[in-house]
Amino acid sequence: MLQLLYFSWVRERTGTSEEQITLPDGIATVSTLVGHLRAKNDRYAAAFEDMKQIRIAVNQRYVDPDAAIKDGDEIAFFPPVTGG
Amino acid sequence: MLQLLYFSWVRERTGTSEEQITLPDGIATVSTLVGHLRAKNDRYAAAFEDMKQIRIAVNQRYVDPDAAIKDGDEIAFFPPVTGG
Amino acid sequence: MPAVSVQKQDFDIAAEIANLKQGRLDIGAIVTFTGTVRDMDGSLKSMTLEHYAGMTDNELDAIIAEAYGRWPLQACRIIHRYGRLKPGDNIVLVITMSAHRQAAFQAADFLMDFLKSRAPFWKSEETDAGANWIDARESDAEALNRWQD
Amino acid sequence: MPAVSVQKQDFDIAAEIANLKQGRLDIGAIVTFTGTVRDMDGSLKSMTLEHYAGMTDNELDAIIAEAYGRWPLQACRIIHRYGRLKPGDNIVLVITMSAHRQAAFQAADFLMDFLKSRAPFWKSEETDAGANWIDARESDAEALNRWQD
Repeated sequence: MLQLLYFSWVRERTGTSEEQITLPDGIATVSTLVGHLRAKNDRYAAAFEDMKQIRIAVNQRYVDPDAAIKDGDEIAFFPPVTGG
Repeated sequence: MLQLLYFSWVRERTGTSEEQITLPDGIATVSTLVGHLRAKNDRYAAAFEDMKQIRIAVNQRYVDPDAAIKDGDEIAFFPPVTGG
Repeated sequence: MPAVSVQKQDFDIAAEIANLKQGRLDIGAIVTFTGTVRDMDGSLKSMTLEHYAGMTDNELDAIIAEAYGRWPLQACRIIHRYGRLKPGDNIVLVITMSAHRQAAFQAADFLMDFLKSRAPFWKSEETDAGANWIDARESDAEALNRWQD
Repeated sequence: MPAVSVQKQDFDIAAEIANLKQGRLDIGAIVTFTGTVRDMDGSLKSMTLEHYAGMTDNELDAIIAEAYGRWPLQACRIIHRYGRLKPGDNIVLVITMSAHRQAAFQAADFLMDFLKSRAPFWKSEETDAGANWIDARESDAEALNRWQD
């Protein structure tokens, strides 16, 4: 299983804050996972339309889109942060 | 009259914090006033021994040793400041 | 006391300073930064901060560890609020303590720059026209360049 | 409230911030610097600050005016104590408030640098071995070079 988390407008676009999915066959990086999510429906397609606007964390650490993922990972997608 | 003020170790060396003196004849700058004070006694000579260690304010503004002075001025001598 | 707190409630700067400084005589310089909710034109009703609870503490701890590696610091503290805030409310507090002022100033400045670009918080502004997510500022990303070796 | 206070008594950071910020929603960043009496080796009994009463306020006012000319500031405050202080006691407080953090950080840093080299205060340290005037630090004079245009 993968634990997927969405924050801020990524959460609003996907319509969910958190979900568990089975690691799809042939998916080994964040990029290919994003391709899989985009194909889910229009909401996900809109959320992941421009990956330059998306930051990614795997197991609570920032990663690049080409980072490897594996079963059990927590993968979070969110816009550039605006705290402070 | 001149109002003379001494602070920190300048005050300790001269042995006075404040004094009034008549503007001596022929004295028109801080430098020449310092020469006059040095000649007063050993304490003043010691206080003004090294003018690189002395800061000067005339009427509460920093000045260079060659600054002009006139009757009625308040002239302060002190070491480099160490507040904050 | 932990170096990092992520909390809904407000903070008390004086109490935080007193806690960090208590019983210590090796501190000569204390710098605090407080970020507050601005409302320049009177249109802001509230600001809501969302955060990634699992990641925020770790990111802030890592930023503090980086600061300790760069400057001789006696103490560091970061408090960041989340939830719904009103105009004028406190958002974030950073405190740095050192023997000398340059280390305290630079470390506080550094902590804020890294917090702004790495800590997973997102602000939404609510006005009469609705709610809007605040865009990240290019200048915040650029501010990081100041700290490259 | 005056921007500058030179006083014997201690100050209350939280109260000073509250006074400056009261009723204002145009402030997004608040920086404070507090300087305190250090005692690194346990030998310090007390520290006494002498100052040139007629000149101190004017110098500090001038430093603040210079800061307002350089950065967009909403508020500035300097409190400097004089008289006899104990290890751990507060010496000086600088507060700057601005819409943005860089202005608040830089202005507070600048105010401290100029205060350190221009405000007429002198520190004497009292130990069992007697009293000693503290020498001015070369690094404080050099710090001013950072602010030249």
